[in-house]
Amino acid sequence: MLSLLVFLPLAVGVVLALARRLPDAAARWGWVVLSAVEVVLVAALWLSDPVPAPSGLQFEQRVDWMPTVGSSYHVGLDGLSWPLVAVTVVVFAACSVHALGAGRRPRQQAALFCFLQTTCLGLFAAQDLLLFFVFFDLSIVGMYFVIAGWGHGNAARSALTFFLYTFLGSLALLVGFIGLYLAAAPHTFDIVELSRSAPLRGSGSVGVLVLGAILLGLAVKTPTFPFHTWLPPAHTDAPAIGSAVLAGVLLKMGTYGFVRIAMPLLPDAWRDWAWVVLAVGVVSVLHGALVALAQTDLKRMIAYTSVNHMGYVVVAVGAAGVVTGSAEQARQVAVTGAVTQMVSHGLITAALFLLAGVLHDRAGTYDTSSFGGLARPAPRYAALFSVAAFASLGLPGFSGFIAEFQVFTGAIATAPVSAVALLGIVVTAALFLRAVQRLLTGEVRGHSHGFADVHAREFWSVAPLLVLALLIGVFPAPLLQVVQPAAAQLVDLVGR
Amino acid sequence: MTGGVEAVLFWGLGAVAVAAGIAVFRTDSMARATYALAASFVAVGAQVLFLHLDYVGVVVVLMMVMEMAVMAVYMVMFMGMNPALMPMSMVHSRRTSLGIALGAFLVLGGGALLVPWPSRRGAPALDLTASLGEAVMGSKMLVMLVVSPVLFSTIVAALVLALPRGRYDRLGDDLRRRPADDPQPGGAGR
Amino acid sequence: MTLQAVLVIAAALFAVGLYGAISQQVLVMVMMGLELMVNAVILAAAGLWWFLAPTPDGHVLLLVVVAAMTVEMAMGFAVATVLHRSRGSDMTDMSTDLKR
Amino acid sequence: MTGLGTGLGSGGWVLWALVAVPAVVGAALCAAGTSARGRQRWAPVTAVLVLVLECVLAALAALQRPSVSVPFLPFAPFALGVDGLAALVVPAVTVVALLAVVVAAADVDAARGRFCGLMLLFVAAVVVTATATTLPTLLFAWEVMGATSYALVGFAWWQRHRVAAGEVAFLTTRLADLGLYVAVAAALAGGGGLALSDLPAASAGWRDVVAAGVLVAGLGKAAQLPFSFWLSRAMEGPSPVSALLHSAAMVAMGGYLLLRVAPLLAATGWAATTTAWIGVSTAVLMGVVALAQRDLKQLLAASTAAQLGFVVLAAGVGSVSGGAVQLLAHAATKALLFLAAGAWLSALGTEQLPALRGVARRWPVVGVCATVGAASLAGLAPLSLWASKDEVLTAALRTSGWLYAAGLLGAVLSAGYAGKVLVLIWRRPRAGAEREFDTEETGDRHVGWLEKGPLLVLAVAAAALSVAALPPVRQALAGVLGERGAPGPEPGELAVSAVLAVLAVAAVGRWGVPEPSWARNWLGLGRLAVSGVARPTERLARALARFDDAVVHRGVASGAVLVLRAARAAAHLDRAGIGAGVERVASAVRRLGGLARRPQTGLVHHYYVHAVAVLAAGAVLLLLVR
Amino acid sequence: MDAAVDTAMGKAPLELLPEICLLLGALATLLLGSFLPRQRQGVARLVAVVALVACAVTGALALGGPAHTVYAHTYAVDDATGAVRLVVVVATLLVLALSAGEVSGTPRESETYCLLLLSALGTVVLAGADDLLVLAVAFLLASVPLYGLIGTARTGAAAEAVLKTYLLGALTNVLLLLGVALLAALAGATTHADLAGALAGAPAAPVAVGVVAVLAGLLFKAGAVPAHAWVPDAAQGASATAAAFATTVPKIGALVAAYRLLDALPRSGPAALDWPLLVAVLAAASMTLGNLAAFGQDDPRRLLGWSTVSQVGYLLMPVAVAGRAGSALPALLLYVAGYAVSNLGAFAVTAALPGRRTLASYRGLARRRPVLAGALLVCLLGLVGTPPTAVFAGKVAAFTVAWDGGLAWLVVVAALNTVASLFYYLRWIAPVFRTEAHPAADAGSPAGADPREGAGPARGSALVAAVLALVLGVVLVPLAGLLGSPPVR
Repeated sequence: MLSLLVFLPLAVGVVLALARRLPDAAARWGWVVLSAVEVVLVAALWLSDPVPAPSGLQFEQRVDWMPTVGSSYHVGLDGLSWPLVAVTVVVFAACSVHALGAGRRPRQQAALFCFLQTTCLGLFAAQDLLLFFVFFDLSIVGMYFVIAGWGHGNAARSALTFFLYTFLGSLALLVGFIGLYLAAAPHTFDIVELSRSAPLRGSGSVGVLVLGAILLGLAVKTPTFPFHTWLPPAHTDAPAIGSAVLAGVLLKMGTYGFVRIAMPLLPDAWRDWAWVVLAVGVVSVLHGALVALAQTDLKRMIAYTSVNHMGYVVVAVGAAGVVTGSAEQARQVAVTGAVTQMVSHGLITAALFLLAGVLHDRAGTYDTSSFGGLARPAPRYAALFSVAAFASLGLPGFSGFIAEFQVFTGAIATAPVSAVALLGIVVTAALFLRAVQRLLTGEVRGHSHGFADVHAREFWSVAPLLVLALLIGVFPAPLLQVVQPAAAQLVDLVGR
Repeated sequence: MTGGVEAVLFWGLGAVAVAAGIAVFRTDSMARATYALAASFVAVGAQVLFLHLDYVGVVVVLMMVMEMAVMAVYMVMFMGMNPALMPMSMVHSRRTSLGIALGAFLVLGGGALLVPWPSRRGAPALDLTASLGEAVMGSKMLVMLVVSPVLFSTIVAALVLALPRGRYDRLGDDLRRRPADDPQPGGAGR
Repeated sequence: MTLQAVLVIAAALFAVGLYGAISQQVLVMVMMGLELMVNAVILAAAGLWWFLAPTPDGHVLLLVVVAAMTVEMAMGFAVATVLHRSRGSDMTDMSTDLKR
Repeated sequence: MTGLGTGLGSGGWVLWALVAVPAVVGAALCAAGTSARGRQRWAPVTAVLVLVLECVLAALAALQRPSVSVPFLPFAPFALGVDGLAALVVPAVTVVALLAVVVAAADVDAARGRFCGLMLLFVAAVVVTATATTLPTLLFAWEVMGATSYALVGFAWWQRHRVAAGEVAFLTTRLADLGLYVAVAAALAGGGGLALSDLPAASAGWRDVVAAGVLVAGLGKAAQLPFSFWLSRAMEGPSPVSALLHSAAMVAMGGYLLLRVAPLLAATGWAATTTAWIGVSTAVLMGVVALAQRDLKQLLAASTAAQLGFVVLAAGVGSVSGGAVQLLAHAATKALLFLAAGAWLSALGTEQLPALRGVARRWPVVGVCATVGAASLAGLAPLSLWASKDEVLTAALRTSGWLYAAGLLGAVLSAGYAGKVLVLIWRRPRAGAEREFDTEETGDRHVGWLEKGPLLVLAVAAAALSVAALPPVRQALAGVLGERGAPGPEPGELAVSAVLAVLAVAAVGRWGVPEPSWARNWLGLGRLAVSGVARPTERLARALARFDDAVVHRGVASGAVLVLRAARAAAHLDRAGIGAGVERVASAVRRLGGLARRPQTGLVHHYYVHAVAVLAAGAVLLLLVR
Repeated sequence: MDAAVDTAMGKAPLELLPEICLLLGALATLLLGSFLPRQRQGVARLVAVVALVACAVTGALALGGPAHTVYAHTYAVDDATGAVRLVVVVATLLVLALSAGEVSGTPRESETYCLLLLSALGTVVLAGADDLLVLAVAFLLASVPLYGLIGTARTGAAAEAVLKTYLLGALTNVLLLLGVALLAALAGATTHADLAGALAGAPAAPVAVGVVAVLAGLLFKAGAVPAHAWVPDAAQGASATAAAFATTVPKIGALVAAYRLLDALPRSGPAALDWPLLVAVLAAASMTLGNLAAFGQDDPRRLLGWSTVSQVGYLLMPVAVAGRAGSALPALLLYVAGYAVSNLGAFAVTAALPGRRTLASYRGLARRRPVLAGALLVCLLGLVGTPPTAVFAGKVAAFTVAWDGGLAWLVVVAALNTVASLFYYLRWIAPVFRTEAHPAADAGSPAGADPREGAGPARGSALVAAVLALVLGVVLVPLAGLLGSPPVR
């Protein structure tokens, strides 16, 4: 059932790619139907077994792939990967609806995005390091072609920068995986067995080195402070749906790597690295927020806020590693907050990028100063944009607040120094308000004249995302019921 | 033949071989070089005979003589050189090669003298050539099995490289043209 | 005559052959150098065989060496011919189109 | 939703309805408001109906005192409960909100749907804040309140300076709200539990952090020093908004929170004294600022901060009942004055005090109500603020004489600025005052009955609330709030404050009032905040952005390829900088490639030399490394 | 030794059926070719294909059997030989396919097929040889036809390529013979089985010289430093068929032979030298030199030549830890299979586009020849080692084995080189997928006008190779598991 969910988009993608004479509309609607089916599948899976057993995997499937190397096609879902699979499916559905409008080569685009969806779902369901790595690399290749194929501005250069950065990062990841593989007593790449045996426990420097390599790879993908310079150009030159997927799903692979691989498999090393990760997280939060404040290009600003939001996740997982003298419950709260933040950032930032895409469709530029008083010609667009902006800056009633609240509660309770990152909230609030003011308020000028209000397809691609964010914001219990036990188990693993 | 005379003879032959070897590269005429090489080979063949390897020694001597003949014919045919006169000294980077040669000699020679060679293991068979025959047909049969395709492939490869004109040039595309169109007239059935 | 003597003479021959192979420009002369080196190998092999392990199997090795020499020389002449025909000269220094 | 069950039994549905109805209807109104065109007359009508229902529900809740909780976060439920304090404040807020919306029906004529929607959302947020019993619930509503206030202050988004004012208000309060985030974390770490009632049970160190956090948040919202400058900018919102937000609801919630956590402040010792002193110093300084104002709304805003100072002082000295009464009295009085100012603004188009000379004479009903309000604000004898202020001052006297003296000075100052207004509106208008009208907007020279009605109600409330000073009522009130045996103000103190107030008003009438410039622009706090905080952050942001684009990108690239000579690359930091960086990598690698290709000379004998040399080296390596 | 069951007096011709099929195939193609008209020499190709398939079938049947040696322990029939047989046959079939366009109808067509089969036979025997003498002779059998193949192109460049290949081959052959002579004399016997025991007592210096000399020959065949000079010249100068074959197939035999030799050397006593370090140093030199030299290349064939030199560096990693790490042999076989297919795929693309001899001329290929562009992309990314191609699986296995064998520094060097290799492959891929191929430049490139160019069997072979590169990545790996048993002696 899970493998069907993962590989169905690939199958449809191949069909779309090969069917040369398919009319454009058929390709677009085909993609929409597929993503709808995926959403239904996820819902069906969810209803069949709502509360996962704390330690076990749901829908576990395992087939031997490389027995000599100890690697197998091992997929399964648990509290950590469930929400991310759901977000992936929802974001891709939103993109498919958004892409109903005019676009270049829709058939190839739909096929490429189906391929990308398979890689993302595959990664989140993977319970084997090599499988994780294969999907990790394939997603980079997929996103390279999305940016190079359908981007604007100097798409080729930024696509290449994106590819090289993340590819080099993935190599560091591979070296780390091999280190783990060799350290395991019966050589194996399987995550479940590795987490049970935690091979490098008590081995001091080797464990630290291996985790260093893994952290480098994940840091490039998250992205955290020093390695984030590929993100803004990649976003500014990517098409709207490309950015939405890149921010909504691909960035989560880095952070998911922390909670799936780094923490459970290398607890000792993680505790040694905890303070460094926390520091990098705090710097990412502040640096991301401040640089976003100085941007005039809307998409670059949203890209930097992604660095800021991902910084919160890094702070939370870093704090979860500070084991000495801190309440276990606080660390559980931090990890739950981290996973909630991944979900919330996925929904809200995808919506923001789609809205930014609408700006570019109409006026061909993202520069906020060339717009003004949009609320008059396009009230519905203004409403959507302000709701998304407030959700992103952490207004209660949206999932952003629930995530940030838990992240800070957990992080400050375990490591008070992370209170510094709180300033990030205020700076984020300032930059979003400034963006709202520049775009929506004041008298109508520049490109705002004759700015057509939001079409049905644009509305119905953004609205569901914001409604979901609102639902999680107001009724977080269902989501937290799933995440909390898995977070508790993870914290035990790190603490042992 | 007493040991002493045998040693003197052996060293003599060695000196002849090395002197002829050096002569090959010092003379400026290709012909003289060929003769020097032949002399060197004959000396080596003789030395091998001294080492009781009669069959191999004789084979080496005979083969070398034939090869020198082929080389002479070859030079006349291709180089268009009068074997006697042609002064040529097409040499390059003499100093480096001399250095490398001396170095090689010192290393190998030194190694030969200084290495504690183990003592002999097992006695030579009474009739060496017969034992060779049995080995070739017995334990080392696969070697001979493989040498045959080597010779076959040498023939094919050498002809493919050397022959400017193939069978289709001589007998036409459908190999039916008779008589064959050869650059030199005459020959059987013309 | 002892093993050392045989090997020293063989080493001398090998060195001369190597000198010739490296210093000569004409392909045929280079081949002569190679032949001298093979000769040295034959002599060394014979010596080593006689003084260390006079087994029939070792004897076959000498045949193989001789066969190898003839095959290499044959191919050498073929290469010389094709070089002469297509490039007009069989000097190794004249044919340096394929480099870097 | 299992938690829901526990609340439903004992009137929990009242509390849920109290919260859910305005929230849902407000959201619906906002959504409808953005797309619908035309006068949208239906919006104010629905809003008024909903608020009437709210008032009834509030009264019911005050009587039944229900409490409900539903699972919200793993470590803390979403719990609401009506205790004594809430029972007092919630009805007051709903009434003022109703009156404000009634006035707004006449006053605000554009995008009414959005306005009423936001007002209902605001009311819902305030109700949740007032009744929240756990910190996460409080923080949830606290932030929503901040956001709706931003939306309401910047309601007229087509005028950019109003939206900027909203932004200043929102950012300042949000900065202060960080205190609550820290407080929640500290409470969790302290292990005491996240309910407001058992915050004092946290372990010592963490308890101080909780107290500090809550204090900062409360001061931020209550516009106390040093955060009070945002209140001045918030005046650019419509008058009904100021009436509700900056008198009865949002600002009051700051003081209300401090009152609710008074036991925590008392438990941490230093927190109580700091709260008290901040309260009383705000009362004094803001009193001076109010005195110096020439704009009616700015004066009222400063006076709000000052009066809230007394509430904070009450929280500091632990007299919850005094603070509560002060809160209610102030709510009624200030709402009245703001609505009056609003009426005059919409009629005459100006708020400047010189232009409003003798305005009471022109519209006697509004004039009289404004006079009652101003008198009560001045602390004149029989009115509400006089009684509530004294109760607070007596409690202050018990803790320290200096506090009492400063409090008294504050009272005198409040009498001063209230007197200034009183005197001004009853003076005979100068000839030719017409020219000074219509400075802010074009007035319609008419005050309708929709605006006068609420004024009358508030005037009655402002006067009647002084009954709380009577001993029997005060005892009952203290009982409700669970404060037994707090001695009430002696008649002597009451008399002293009444006389002082009359003297102050007379002095102002006679000699006028000094208006120092440093006081007029709110002690320069606004400019200080902008130049001290906002500008440097922007400069830092721009510097980081440049640093980010140029150096980090190349730093990482050179780190990846060791060969790059960064020194030369840093020389020209222009746009091509990044292009040149990549170009340098390519040329470095090309040179290396050239180097690697050199042995491939095409000369065979070179290959021989290389082969023999390497093999010899290999053999030597083997023999050496054994 | 226990697994080595020596059948009756070693002379069981049926054991060598696959080899015999190849030999008969070679003879048949030559004889048939000399009677066929020039236009119908396709029949010779058919015979060659039949011979190869027969060899594959018999080889596959023999694959399952117990590992043993034949002909008095001189030839090993075990998993390694079985795998090499299959890989060589598949590779030769791919070469036949890609040569169709270039060779069919030429006067030398049947001779080319004969030489291909002979060299394939040589490679298989070289891989299976378990005796120094057979090794020497197999070396000859593998290299002589190669000289013939490289020289058939009848151009100045081909002549020069064959000159260089021949001279380096001759020198290394002499060294090989010297090494064999030394080792045979010292050990008193020539089979690998006896080598370990007999050499233990021998003095270190001659053993070192002997082994280095033998390795010189094998390194020439594999195209590794120090005898690598001929590889780029052969790849650039020779015809596409010869270039593809020379840079792919012979090295399979050489690497397995090197593995068997190093596995058989003594590990204790005075003669136990640090072979892994020597081979590791040569591997590092090959991969680094190959990568760096490939950067500035403009001719795709020469770039592939240098890439071959670097790939052999990675291939030498499992050979370096022969016998010291558990699954070194399966790793080597897996990587060799993946490499052969990927390399031949890339050469097939160059064969399909003979006119395009500069990287720039490949601009905009994706628009007009999507299949070729796709195959090229898969093969080149395969050569880099991106997942899920077979080379990736091979590289992971090789890295792991080298790390296990104690050569961690080599793994780091290899990782860095992998990253560096990405750049020059991208220099070739980038123009292929660059969209703004304005027609003017396109018409200008020599092959632009020729409509037939890019079609035909070469394209088919490129596609098959690319698909194999991917499929092998997923399917073959479990198969490699079967070849887990160590080489029989």
